[in-house]
Amino acid sequence: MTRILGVLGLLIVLYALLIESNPAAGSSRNLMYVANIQGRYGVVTLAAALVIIVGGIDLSIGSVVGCSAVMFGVLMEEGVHPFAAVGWTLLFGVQVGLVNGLLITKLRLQPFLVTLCGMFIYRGEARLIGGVVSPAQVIDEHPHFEHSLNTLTYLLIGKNEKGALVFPAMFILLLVLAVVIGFFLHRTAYGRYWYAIGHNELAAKYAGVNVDRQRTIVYVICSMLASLGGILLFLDSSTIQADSAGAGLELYAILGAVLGGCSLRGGEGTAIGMVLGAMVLPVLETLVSFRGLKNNVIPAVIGLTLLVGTIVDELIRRRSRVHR
Amino acid sequence: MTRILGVLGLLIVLYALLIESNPAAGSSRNLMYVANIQGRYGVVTLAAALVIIVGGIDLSIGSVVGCSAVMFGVLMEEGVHPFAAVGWTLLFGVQVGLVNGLLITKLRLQPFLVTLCGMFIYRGEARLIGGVVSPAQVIDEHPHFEHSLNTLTYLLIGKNEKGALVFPAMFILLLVLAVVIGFFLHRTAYGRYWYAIGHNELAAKYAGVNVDRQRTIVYVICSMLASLGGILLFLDSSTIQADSAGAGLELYAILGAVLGGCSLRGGEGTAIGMVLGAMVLPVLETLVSFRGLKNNVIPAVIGLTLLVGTIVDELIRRRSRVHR
Amino acid sequence: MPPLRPQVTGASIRLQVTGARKQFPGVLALDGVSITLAVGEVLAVVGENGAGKSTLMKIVAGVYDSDAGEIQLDGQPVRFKTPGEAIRAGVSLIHQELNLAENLTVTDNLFLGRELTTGGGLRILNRREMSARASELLSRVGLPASRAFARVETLPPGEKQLVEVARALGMDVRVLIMDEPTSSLTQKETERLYEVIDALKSTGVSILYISHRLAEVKRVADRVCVLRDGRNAGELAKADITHDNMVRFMVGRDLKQFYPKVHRKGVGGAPVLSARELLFRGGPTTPASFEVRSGEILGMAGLVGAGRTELSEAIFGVRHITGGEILLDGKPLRVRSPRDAIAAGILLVPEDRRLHGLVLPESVGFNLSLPSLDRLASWFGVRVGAERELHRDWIARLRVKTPSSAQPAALLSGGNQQKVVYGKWLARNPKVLILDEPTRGVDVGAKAEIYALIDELAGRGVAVWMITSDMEELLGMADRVVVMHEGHIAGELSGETLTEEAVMQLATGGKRT
Amino acid sequence: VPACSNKKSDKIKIGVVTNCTDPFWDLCEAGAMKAGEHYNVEVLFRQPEGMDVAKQMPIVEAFIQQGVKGLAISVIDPKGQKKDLTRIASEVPLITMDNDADADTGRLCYVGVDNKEAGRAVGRLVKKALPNGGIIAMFIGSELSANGQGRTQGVLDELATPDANGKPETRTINGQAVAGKLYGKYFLMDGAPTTDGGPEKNPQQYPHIMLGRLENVPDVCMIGLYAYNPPAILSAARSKSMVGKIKIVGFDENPVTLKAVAAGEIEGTVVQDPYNYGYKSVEVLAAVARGDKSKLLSSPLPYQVVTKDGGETQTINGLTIKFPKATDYENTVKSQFASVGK
Ligand SMILES: Nc1ncnc2c1ncn2[C@@H]1O[C@H](COP(=O)(O)OP(=O)(O)OP(=O)(O)O)[C@@H](O)[C@H]1O
Ligand SMILES: Nc1ncnc2c1ncn2[C@@H]1O[C@H](COP(=O)(O)OP(=O)(O)OP(=O)(O)O)[C@@H](O)[C@H]1O
Ligand SMILES: [Mg+2]
Ligand SMILES: [Mg+2]
Repeated sequence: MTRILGVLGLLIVLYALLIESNPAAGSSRNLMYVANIQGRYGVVTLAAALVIIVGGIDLSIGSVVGCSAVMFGVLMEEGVHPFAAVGWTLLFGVQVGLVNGLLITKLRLQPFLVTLCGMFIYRGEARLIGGVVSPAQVIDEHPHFEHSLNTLTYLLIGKNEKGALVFPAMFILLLVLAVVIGFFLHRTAYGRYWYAIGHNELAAKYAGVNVDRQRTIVYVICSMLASLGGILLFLDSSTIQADSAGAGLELYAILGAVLGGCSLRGGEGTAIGMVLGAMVLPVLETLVSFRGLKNNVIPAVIGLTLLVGTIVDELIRRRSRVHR
Repeated sequence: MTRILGVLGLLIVLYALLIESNPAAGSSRNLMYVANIQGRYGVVTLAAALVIIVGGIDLSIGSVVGCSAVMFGVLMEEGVHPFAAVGWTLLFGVQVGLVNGLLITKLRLQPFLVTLCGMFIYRGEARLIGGVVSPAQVIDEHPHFEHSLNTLTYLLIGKNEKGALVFPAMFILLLVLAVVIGFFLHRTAYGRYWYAIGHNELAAKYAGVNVDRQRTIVYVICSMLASLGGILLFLDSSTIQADSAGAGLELYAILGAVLGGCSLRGGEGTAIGMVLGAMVLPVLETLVSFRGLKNNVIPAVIGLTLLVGTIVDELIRRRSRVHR
Repeated sequence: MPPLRPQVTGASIRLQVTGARKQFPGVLALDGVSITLAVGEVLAVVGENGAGKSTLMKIVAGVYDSDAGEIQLDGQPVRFKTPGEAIRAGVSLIHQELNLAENLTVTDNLFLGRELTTGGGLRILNRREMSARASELLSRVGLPASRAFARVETLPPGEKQLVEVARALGMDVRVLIMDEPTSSLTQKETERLYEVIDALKSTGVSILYISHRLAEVKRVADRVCVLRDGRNAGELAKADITHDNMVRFMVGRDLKQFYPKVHRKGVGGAPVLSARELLFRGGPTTPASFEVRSGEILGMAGLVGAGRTELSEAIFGVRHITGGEILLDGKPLRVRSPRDAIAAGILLVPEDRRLHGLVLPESVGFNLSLPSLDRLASWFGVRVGAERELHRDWIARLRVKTPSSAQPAALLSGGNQQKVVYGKWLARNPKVLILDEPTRGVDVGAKAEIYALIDELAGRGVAVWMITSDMEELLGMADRVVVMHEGHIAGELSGETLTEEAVMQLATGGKRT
Repeated sequence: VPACSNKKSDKIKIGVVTNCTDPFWDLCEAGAMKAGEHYNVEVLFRQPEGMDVAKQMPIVEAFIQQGVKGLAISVIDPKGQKKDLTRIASEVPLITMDNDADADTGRLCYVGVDNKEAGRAVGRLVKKALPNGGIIAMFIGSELSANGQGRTQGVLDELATPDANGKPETRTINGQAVAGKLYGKYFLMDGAPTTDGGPEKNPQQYPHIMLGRLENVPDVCMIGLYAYNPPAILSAARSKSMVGKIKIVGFDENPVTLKAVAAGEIEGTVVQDPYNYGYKSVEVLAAVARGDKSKLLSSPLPYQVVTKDGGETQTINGLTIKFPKATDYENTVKSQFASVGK
């Protein structure tokens, strides 16, 4: 519980500041917009967090997001139906996770190294298969996809055919995913295995857990979520550039996970914490823009806010530990 | 020993391919040029590696490099003598390391989080104190600095006043630093403490090691080396852009360290391994340029090469373990 | 005395291992060991540190694969590739070292790997059922049911050990292997364990039992198998199980003067270390006062979780002191970190060797030198010659079984690791030596040597404070005993009053008679 | 990988090094490759990562070492790189592309538009969209790059003409005091362009927030100066159902931008024709390598202004400017991308 108190407090303060900054900032439309971005961040945060719980790390998330976005677009340009393209793209994610997982478990390579290589490889793959893709272009080439693409966009992004944001579908998606993942983490045997593996792999192994399989499963889920993130990115963005789409996202994802209470030593983290952790950065960025801050100060402000948040969080936790 | 066999093999193969690719590639001028870049990479690799040995991580390296480069330039523009500016910039590094170290040891914050915040903060600081800086601009404003600046460039970079590379000074600097760090790591009590802390902080503490102090010292050394990297970057590059200088360098540095045999679990790594690890990427990048590879394939090729290198390395190590 | 080979009749053989061999890099851990285990029998396996006991058990339980040899379970040849397979076949191992997911609750750990679930492939945890079973399992090993929801990391080591036992009880076992289950238990919990073992036996479970406490072996074993240097050294039938017989097989000679009192005078001199009304953060609310005198061995007894380790940690500077004071040679001493304590000459051999004692991946030599580096250092780095001498000296004196000082400590047998922890501290000259469970997992031969060393140190005027859960050791070695009960000092015993009954009475909260 | 094949060709090698990776440069590459075919030279084309001289120079060095007979570079910082460029120009025939350097570096010529002039063209589009003045907001990836600065300056100069330049002014918009600057009849929000740090940093959010601040305000024009900015503005406007209520003016030829221009959602976009950059650079260098200096350019290339309906070619400030129709230009770009397999 105290694990999420800090991040909750941080969020409340940020929201308060945001709403106070400008009447437009507190409008339901703007909050919806922010929630939607939080949803997109959240999906990859869940991905990163799961891997962190089993004591690993995934630096390829950003590239997988980018590559999936490009692949999704290219597939449709090549004439694959949007719904089928969703399937294929998620399958790509599964394959990436499988490769990562097997290299890490069977060859016992360091996750950091494997996924850093993945970061290069999938960025390269994205660039190889396409340069710029966009929903507009897809519809241009295959006008009969327009309807399905609009449906997808409505369902996953919450934008109508005119591109207007109607409801924060990505945030709802995040909540649904978090509930599912939370269920697995906190209510099923799989979750127990993941926490145990993250904290003490040997203990799990001696207890008869198939550590390698569980780890691989988690990497697969992670990359699949990253692919989903790519699909969302494609549907939400006006245009996707292969060389930059999703770049650096892995750090934001990990940041969200850690803010939400995951420890990089593994074995810790809750689903609700992940959602809260993922919500921080989008509010902060929106706040900074609404305040009309000079661009130059923005990184420093973000860094300092996060740092202060972390410190306060730690102090709260420490205090609660003493009083227990 | 087997820890460095893999990376050594990888390097030999890469060099062989490089030299074979083009007669000019094996020319002493080109090798010198590559060595110099390796030197610059190497300095930050040492920084990252030391922190990794004590079981930490530093993601702020890239921003500190950038911020130091900008600061170095701005100081001189403001009329601080180049030699003095070197001192001030290194002092900035010391301060960064001290802050990182104290937050991590005294407040017990996660290194990943602290240094990720640092990554934002120092990037912001770089942008706040200056936009674009360059030696040319410094000399423009303070013509009497030209001589000292040229001397510095000659000593640290190995370039003469015309900007032509005369000797690989940065590589020599790297070797000197590696020898010093190697001495500390492998021959003194400090090194023992660092390895012990990296493997088992509690055991180190119970053995009377002042864990917090040692950790802080390592963070200070790390950030100071990063600042030195910034100075080198400034002197070597013709221009420094505050928003991009050094960006992403932390990942390269960590990559070098890990290739060189450091484990992110802490407690492992040798000075010679760090040097070899840092040498990989520059050769690989040069090789890619010499082979005239298409842009789009380059990231994938780099990623795959590193992955194959890692796998082979692991197999060698495993084999040697069996045959011991 | 000729080696006796008590026969087990074919029909009732549960487990048979023939010719097990295991080669580690540089070490031949097992060189053709054979054992037979009948249904409902307790076979104790004893031997010196590094004899290969744990290795043999790990082979049986699917942790290691043997290089040669065959295992039969109920007549069927088996070869487990993973611990999971072994567990499913009914072979369960309680490891010598704790292996718990400490970030989870006790219940989670009790059922790790075999959760009670509903929902088919979804494997939804059936928490109610598990909690109910958990409190039952815990009560069988004598732990309160309230522990079921505690995170394991908040438990003292002794309780963790009991959780491990409880976990094994929860499994559907045919063969239960216990590798030194009592090394961190006190007499009371140990008695409890015997009851559990008896109950299991009666239901036909076969038990392989490893221990260095020979009195215990005498109590539980139906038969004893002695290993030496990876080979069978002999077997003893129930009737022949005596301390001397076992020692003779294990060590190959008789041990004289097991608890020496050669160098000590029996009564201490001036107090060296005194605690006055000491309170520390996270500790009990009752202040603790006691003193350790020069030239004496102060024993400290108590049940599991009585707070002895915490108290020693407070004095060693690990825990923050909030009240009272520590006097060293009568002068107040401020200890804020182990560093301060060490500088003042207070040394601690910690209870948990893997957590606090050793840097496991590093070499034996690295560990031996670690606390003494300030003495070995010079301007040109650590003095290699002096360091090597220190390594050679202590490996020899403690007879650490290791191929070289460069061997990673993690690869030593448990007892040998303990010896390294020892050597590490004895290499510095202590003023006050705090020993927390000093002979955990150490074989009889080495124990004798350690006792001799302690005696010698005390004789030289060192104040020794020995925390132990081993009653024999306590009575044999201590000149004076302080007993703790639930965080406070329950009383002090010496001379005439120092008897097993008196200790037990104080430890369990009874009044002093 | 076919590119790995190590056949040593005797063809003349020409190197082209850009300042960063971008689809813009893919078009340039297409042009360069085409010219390579036409003039029978081998083209080495590289896009270094992330606007970083420290990444660009090693590639340049490797190209020189390989014996390229001509080099085209997109300069990142003209002043800082002067020394290096001078040294390089003394070794290899050097031209600058997309971003110029001082003529006394010894570079043979500059292939590219004058960014300030192109910025002025953007300014004219704004004036056409809001003839009676209004509020403008500008978006750009980085305010540090030379071309970014040139473009911004051009826009503002044009808007300020003939009135005074950049007068600080505070206006109350939707109840909020906004400190901005007045350029002619145009009030620039926050007094400076909003920098977003690049396409990967979720560039939509900035126009989105800006639109939030400008809700229900009449006469607004949003200007996107980097290739990905106009689509980002458009998408933000769509999500707030504000397309048509505000004006958008763009830069560069992102397919989405072109489509929106054709649909009338964006007023127009100023394009640089990167394909031509690549083609011209290689053409010039191939000729120089063969001893023919007649093809050197003496003036900047003309930019083009893409609008929905197109227009007559005009001469503006001494440059012949084309006004292609959006749909036509879109097709051109598409075929250029196709030629590099994108
Ligand atoms: N993984 C390993 N790698 C290398 N050597 C090992 C390994 N495990 C055990 N050994 C060695 O094998 C020998 C037997 O070890 P084992 O742990 O079986 O002894 P043990 O009889 O259980 O001793 P103890 O009573 O000290 O626990 C020891 O010399 C030990 O150093
Ligand atoms: N479940 C628990 N949660 C929190 N604290 C506990 C729990 N169980 C025991 N403790 C505390 O831990 C302390 C026991 O620590 P300590 O290790 O010092 O005991 P000990 O006498 O050395 O016993 P052991 O033989 O187990 O080492 C007790 O004071 C008790 O208050
Ligand atoms: Mg053992
Ligand atoms: Mg204890």
